[in-house]
Amino acid sequence: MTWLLAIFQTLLFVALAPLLAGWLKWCKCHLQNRQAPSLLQPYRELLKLTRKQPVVAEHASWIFTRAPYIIFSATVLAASIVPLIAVDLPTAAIADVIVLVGFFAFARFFLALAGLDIGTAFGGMGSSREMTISSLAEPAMLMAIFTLTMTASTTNLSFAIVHVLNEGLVLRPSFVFALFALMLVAIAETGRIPVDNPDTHLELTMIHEAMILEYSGRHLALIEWASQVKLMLYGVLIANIFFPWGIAQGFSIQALAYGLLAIIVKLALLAILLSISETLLAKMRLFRVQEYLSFAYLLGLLGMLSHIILEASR
Amino acid sequence: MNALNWTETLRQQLEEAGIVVDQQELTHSQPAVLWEISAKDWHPLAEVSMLQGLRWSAGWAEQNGEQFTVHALFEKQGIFLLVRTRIGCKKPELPSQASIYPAASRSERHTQDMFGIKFIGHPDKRPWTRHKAWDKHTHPLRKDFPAQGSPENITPPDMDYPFIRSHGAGTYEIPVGPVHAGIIEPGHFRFQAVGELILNLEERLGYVHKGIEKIAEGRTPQALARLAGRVSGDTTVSHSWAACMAMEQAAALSIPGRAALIRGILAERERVANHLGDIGAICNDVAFVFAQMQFTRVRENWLRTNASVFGHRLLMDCVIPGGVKSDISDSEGRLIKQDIIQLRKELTDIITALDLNSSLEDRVYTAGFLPEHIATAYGTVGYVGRASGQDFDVRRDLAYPPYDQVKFKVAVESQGDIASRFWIRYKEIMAALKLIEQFIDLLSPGEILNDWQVPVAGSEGLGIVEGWRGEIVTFLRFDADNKISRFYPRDPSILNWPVLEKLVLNNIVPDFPVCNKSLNGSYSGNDL
Amino acid sequence: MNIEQQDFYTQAILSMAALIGLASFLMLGQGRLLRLIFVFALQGLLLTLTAALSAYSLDNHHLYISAGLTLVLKVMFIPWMLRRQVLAMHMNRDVEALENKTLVMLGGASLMVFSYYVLHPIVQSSSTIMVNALAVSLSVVLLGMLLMISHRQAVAHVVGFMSIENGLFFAAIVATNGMPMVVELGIAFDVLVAAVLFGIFFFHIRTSIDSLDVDRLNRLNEIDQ
Amino acid sequence: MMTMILAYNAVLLSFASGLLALLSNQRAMLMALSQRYLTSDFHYPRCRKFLDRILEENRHASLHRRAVFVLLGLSGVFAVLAGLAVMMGQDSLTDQIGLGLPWLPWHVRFDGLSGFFYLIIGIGVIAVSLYGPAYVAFYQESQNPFAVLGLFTGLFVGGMLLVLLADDAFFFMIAWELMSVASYFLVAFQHEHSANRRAAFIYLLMAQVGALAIILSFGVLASFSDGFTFDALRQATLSPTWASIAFVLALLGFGMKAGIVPVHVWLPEAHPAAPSHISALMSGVMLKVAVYGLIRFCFDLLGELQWQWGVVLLVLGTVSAVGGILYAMMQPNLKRLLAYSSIENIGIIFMVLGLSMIFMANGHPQLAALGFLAALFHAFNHSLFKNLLFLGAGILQHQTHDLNIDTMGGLIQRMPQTSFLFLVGCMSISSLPLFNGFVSEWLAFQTALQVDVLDNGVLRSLIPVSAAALALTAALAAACFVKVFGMIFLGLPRSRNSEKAQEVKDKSMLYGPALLAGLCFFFGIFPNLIINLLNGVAKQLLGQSLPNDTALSWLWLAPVSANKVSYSPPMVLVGVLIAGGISFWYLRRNLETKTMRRAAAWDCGFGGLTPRMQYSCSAFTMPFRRIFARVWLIDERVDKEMQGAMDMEVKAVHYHLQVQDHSWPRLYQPITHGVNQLAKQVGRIQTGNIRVYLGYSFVTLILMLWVIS
Repeated sequence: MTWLLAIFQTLLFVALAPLLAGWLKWCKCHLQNRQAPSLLQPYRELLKLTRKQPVVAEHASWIFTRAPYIIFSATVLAASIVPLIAVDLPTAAIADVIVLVGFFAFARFFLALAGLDIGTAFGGMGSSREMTISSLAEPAMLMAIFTLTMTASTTNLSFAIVHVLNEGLVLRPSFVFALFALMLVAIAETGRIPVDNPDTHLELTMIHEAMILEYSGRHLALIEWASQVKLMLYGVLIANIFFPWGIAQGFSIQALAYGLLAIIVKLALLAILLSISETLLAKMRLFRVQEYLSFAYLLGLLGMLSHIILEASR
Repeated sequence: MNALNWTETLRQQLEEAGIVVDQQELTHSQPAVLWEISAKDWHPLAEVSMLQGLRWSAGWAEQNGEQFTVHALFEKQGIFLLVRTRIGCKKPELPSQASIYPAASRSERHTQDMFGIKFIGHPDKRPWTRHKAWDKHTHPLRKDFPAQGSPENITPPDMDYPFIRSHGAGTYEIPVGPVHAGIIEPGHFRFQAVGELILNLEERLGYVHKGIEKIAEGRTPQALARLAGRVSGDTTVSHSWAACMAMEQAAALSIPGRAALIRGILAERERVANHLGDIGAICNDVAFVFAQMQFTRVRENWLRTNASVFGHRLLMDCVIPGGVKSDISDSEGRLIKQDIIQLRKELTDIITALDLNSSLEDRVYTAGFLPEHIATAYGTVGYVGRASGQDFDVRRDLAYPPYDQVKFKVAVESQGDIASRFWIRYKEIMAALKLIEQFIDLLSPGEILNDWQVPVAGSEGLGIVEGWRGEIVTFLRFDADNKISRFYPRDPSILNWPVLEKLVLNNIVPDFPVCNKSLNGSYSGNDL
Repeated sequence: MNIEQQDFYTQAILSMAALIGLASFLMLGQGRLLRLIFVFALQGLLLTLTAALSAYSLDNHHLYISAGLTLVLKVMFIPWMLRRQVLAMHMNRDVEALENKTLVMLGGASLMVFSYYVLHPIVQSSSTIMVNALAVSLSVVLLGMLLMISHRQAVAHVVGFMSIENGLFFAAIVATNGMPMVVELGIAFDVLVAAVLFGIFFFHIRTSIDSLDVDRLNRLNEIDQ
Repeated sequence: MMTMILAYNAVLLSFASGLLALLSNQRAMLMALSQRYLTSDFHYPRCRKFLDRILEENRHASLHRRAVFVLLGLSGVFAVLAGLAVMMGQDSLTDQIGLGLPWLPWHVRFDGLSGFFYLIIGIGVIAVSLYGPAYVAFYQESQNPFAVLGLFTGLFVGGMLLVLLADDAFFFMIAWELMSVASYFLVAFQHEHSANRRAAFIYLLMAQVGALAIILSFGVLASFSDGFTFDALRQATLSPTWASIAFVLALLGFGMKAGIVPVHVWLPEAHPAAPSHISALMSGVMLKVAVYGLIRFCFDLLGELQWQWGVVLLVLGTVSAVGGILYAMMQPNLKRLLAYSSIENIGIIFMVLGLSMIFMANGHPQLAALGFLAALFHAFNHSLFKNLLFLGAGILQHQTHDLNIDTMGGLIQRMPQTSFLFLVGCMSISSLPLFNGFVSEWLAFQTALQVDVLDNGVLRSLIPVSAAALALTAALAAACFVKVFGMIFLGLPRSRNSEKAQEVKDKSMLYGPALLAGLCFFFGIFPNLIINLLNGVAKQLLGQSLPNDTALSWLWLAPVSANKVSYSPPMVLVGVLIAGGISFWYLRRNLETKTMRRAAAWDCGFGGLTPRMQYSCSAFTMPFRRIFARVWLIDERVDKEMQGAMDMEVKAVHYHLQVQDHSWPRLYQPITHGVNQLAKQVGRIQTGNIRVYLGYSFVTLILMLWVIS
């Protein structure tokens, strides 16, 4: 029963991701005085792509054609271990938060290889930038996560969330820092403004898009979907770790419905925040990203220090 | 130095160097001094002019029967000097000026491709406009080439074009274009880079070669004005103004004062619209969507006023030989002025918001730096030149009507980066708004169009106006029967494109789009 | 002594302390003057909130007055004045080139750690909140000094100076439940006078050496002449 | 005792393989021998025939090579068996060999720790001996005689095995020197290149300096005990200062061998100079022997651990890990890159050992066991994937005649099997989930995260920082190996050689890498097998092991406790297969769009792509070069030839980039300089005048007399 529920939660996660992307676009459009497409537009686009015949570059190897499936399944698996509407599901025990970072690294590894596979300048450019940014983001992210895991003394997300829930409302300075750090990292990792511009058409400035420039049809659909899931993953991480209230702790229908409602509201609010910042900020220069990420790292470090010194002093 | 003095000094120096100058009389109110020299002196002339600090502004050729006439236009302190020489049609050869003036390089390559005139001593042997659309021994601008051309089905890709190579481990090339991801004109950029660092950039333009010079031959003045308006779509007013100015000179025709004022209003409105769009586009290239949307919005409002007052959003075909096509009523004048007040208010708000946003500043400051000496060397004009300390503006320095009736300030900056090209556009918008108001105030009742007079065969005209991108030079010559025999429009982009190769150096690859946008050369105007 | 066992007031004050420290870091990382001033105002607002919270929780009414004073002075008046001056002297587009921002920031982080270790011995003799407040305020003071060292613009120096004062003020609110009214008024007055004096100085420096870059003041050195 | 015999057999077989190698090119002699002894009264015609076939002119060489490697492989098999046996048995066996000085027999001890490293060596040797016969066939006999290579390979392997068996300081040092000297000859094998000779010289020098430090550390220990057997040394009670001195000396000696920054400089020079299968053994296995030495010395012999040592190890390890991978990233030469990445991995092992030491010294033996386990597991994993990658590099070198990554490209089309095996190695070393590298790194993170139990504030803030550095290392490693795989195998070929490259003809060359790749994956999915073995080792050495509850079943990995952390690789594999399978099946069910259409890659409409238009090695790493600029000594120049008016037009661009290791000018050159200065000073004494020398002797004599009196 709990396994069924876990699978259901994963499917729900994957199914809701395009909706979040649609909502984000809707918010951005409205903030920029533009007409917004329907909330369901991302679904339509995915559907359209899956129906098209993929076109593959002549000398692309199996890496290129298999990478989308690998990326997608790694991302789905990552989604399966993050508590969305309920904690204590069996899938959460498969892997902890460090493995979660590992899944992202796995997907990124193949995405970067796929970018290099075609042998164009753009693909290589995208791969190089992506690997640079991610290798700086990873320490910052782990620093933020360590703060959490040390507080809860577990790296298992489900248990950590339960720990925060049981504690009740505690204002922790370390969480404030970790929250900011994780937000900065999330923006960098999901390729949003000011680190990357998901809507750009300028090949020379792209990061994520440059790697997938050659993809089409179902391959593109999988990658797009995976990146939507990834965006949602970070959203859920931030929402459920720092504001876990509302998540279902039992498996009654009522609690689950309540949990679903809670996460939708939280994600909607986060998306609004993100769309505001995307509207107000210009993309930064490529070689400012290390400053940005080292600031995130610094915040994570401060969070860690304030946890060690302020909160658990012996 | 007195304005006329330098031509005299130059002439003396040339005579000392043994160059015989044949000063010719100009046709009606031509804005330049006209000299003719012999072909062998073509290169020494450039040497002396360079020493005198003259700016090379334009170069073109024409075929008169069995002879080619080659022209070069120089400028200093607002005085233009047109030098010409004649060479025979058999084995046409001329010493190159491109070995003295960097700016002349592409123009001479263009002339070489189009006329088959060989420039001796040119540092660059490669073709420029030709690509592979016609073969090496065909020269489209010679009179024996049919005007309809000989179009092939598909022009093969120019794979063997010898781009400059970078040597050394780890360097690679980025080919960008001619098809770009956004909806912009075609052009190829070849980067030599190491990772993100740009080592060198080379432009390969000519993809929008439309044969404008050829299809102009045999047109009537009205048809030519229409054609000139399509040299570069965003500069339609200024190009047709320059063409009309040249034709009016050839025909010794003057236009009514009201028409001149309206032309001024049109040109300034064009300037404002384009600058608004450019500022928005720069913001878009750094993913600053808020500002882009705002600028797009105010530009749209501006264009709608264009449509309601002049009947065309982009003001095409409003300038016609002898005057202008549509008049401005008093109520429309008031509407325009109200519009300006509204725009000014909105712009102030948006600009304050921009000013406070350091994320935008961060992208544009110090990026895409064009040093003043390079801008001088290439004779860069317009906002690109003025952002790098080139204090030149045809409207002020040549003061053609209606600019002779008003006082205005030309903004100049010396910073030379994207930011200063950004802010100079903003300042030019503000100055243009003021000019429009002044022109409307100056409007007095009267005619807007004078009747066309057929010019004598062989009469020529030189129109020089300040388009929104900078100085536009148009040369034309009439045949018998009111027909055009040669039309050469020199878009400011021709002078500005080469400096893009310089200003991107030491920048990183992802900053190129915004560097390019801050320069915003016209592909169509360059390729002709 | 874990944080879960503290009352809500303590938690709130600690979180405020964290945010105020964060604001100091943000200031340290800012190259643009207008942003700097904005973050400074933000820090003032946080201080106001802290004072009000303190006043409410401890039922200490005169702290309301200092909250109000802070609000008026540090959130509104001084930022407004500085901003006006920056705009008036067209310094808003100056690019303040920090030598190595990342290094400065990491230096800031180590200062913060340093201040904790300096104050750690007091933990045995006093309450957590006291130690933390003191530690944060000390690091705010140190960061303010680092801000003055690392920035070249005179305006940044003023902001740095003011943020040092913010650090002291925070310590005063939290550690001593507010200083006597007279002292507080005196300090507020001092700050006001300082701000005005700086404002006048700017114009003098500006008119005499045509820049507010303090590195340019080196030229006034006699030895160089 | 059975185990002991297995262990001895492994050593003996390796020596035998070395000796057999000596017989290469001695066909004539063998013929003569067989003629003399076997002609007259030899009754077994089949045997006779067999011998004849062996000695046939054109087959003898290859058969002989095979025989040498078969012996070596058998040695490996015995090593694996012995290692497994002793670890299963969970006890330590001791023995004495009557070799060496008569009153000083060699003491032998074979326990879990030695057994584990036996396992590492065994697997490495098996893989190499599968790979070797085809590989060495490429060498020209006249220039690089096989006899030399085979002899020293045998001695080298034997030496390493003996180091593990040694139970007294003398024996240990003899075995250690055997290992070092044999490997010196292997490094110098391709001596026709002066760079290789130089590398070998530096290697020998450093090995000797290191050995000296080790001897000194044993000396310190021995001076507090009676005798040089390890048993005696264990009993020594040292004052903390002397213990620290011994520790520092041992760290210097073993660290030098292991390639810790900043004394790593010989490593990236020496490892690539040797033939690839030897590089694999040196990088994959020999470095582990150095780690073994350090563990043996610190955890076993020194007794009481001090937490400050742990901090030293932690800091050195962190610096080595981050520095190693950053240097690796900048190398255009594949084997140098791999050698630098070994420094990184050794750094990680040292880091975790440091953590273990800190926990041990602070009275948390269970956490110490966790760290110990993570370190050993990582050593094991590194030996697998580094061997794999070096063997792959050897294949690439032969097929493309080059090791420069910048001249390769597109090899996945022409060398599909090699590329797949290499990909497994890259994924493993980048510590991606499902592969073994990830498990050990995960364990390392788990160890670091237990820092909350410590009291010391400095440690509590230091350890998370180094954990973040570990994360940085892992991410940089991923970037580095994306570059490696992408540049070598993907895209378009960048040179004629890589355009013409073919898959290896002799498939036996792929067996070794295939075995290693299989193990990488297998232990990535079932790490518990190794962890259970290691648990025994930890128990033997630290007296503590992980709680052996259900959390350590084959399915789950929950080293701390089940409700704190867990990782289940088999479930992850199942999950990935399900998710990938469903999407694969679902998206390809439409017959019309099932097939893909091939078309030219997008070239912006210009007309065609050339290999020059793809990213290169130094282009890929350029952002890193700019961000971490201070880590290297970068000499970057752009020269432009100008032409045309006012020299404004560019004619050609020349780009020059040299990235150098800081330790050369900062550490080695001053030392060289100092030595030269000293030599000059000494030279001044050497006046050449006979009376001056007499004077020296006289003064010495007087002094001696004075001292004696």
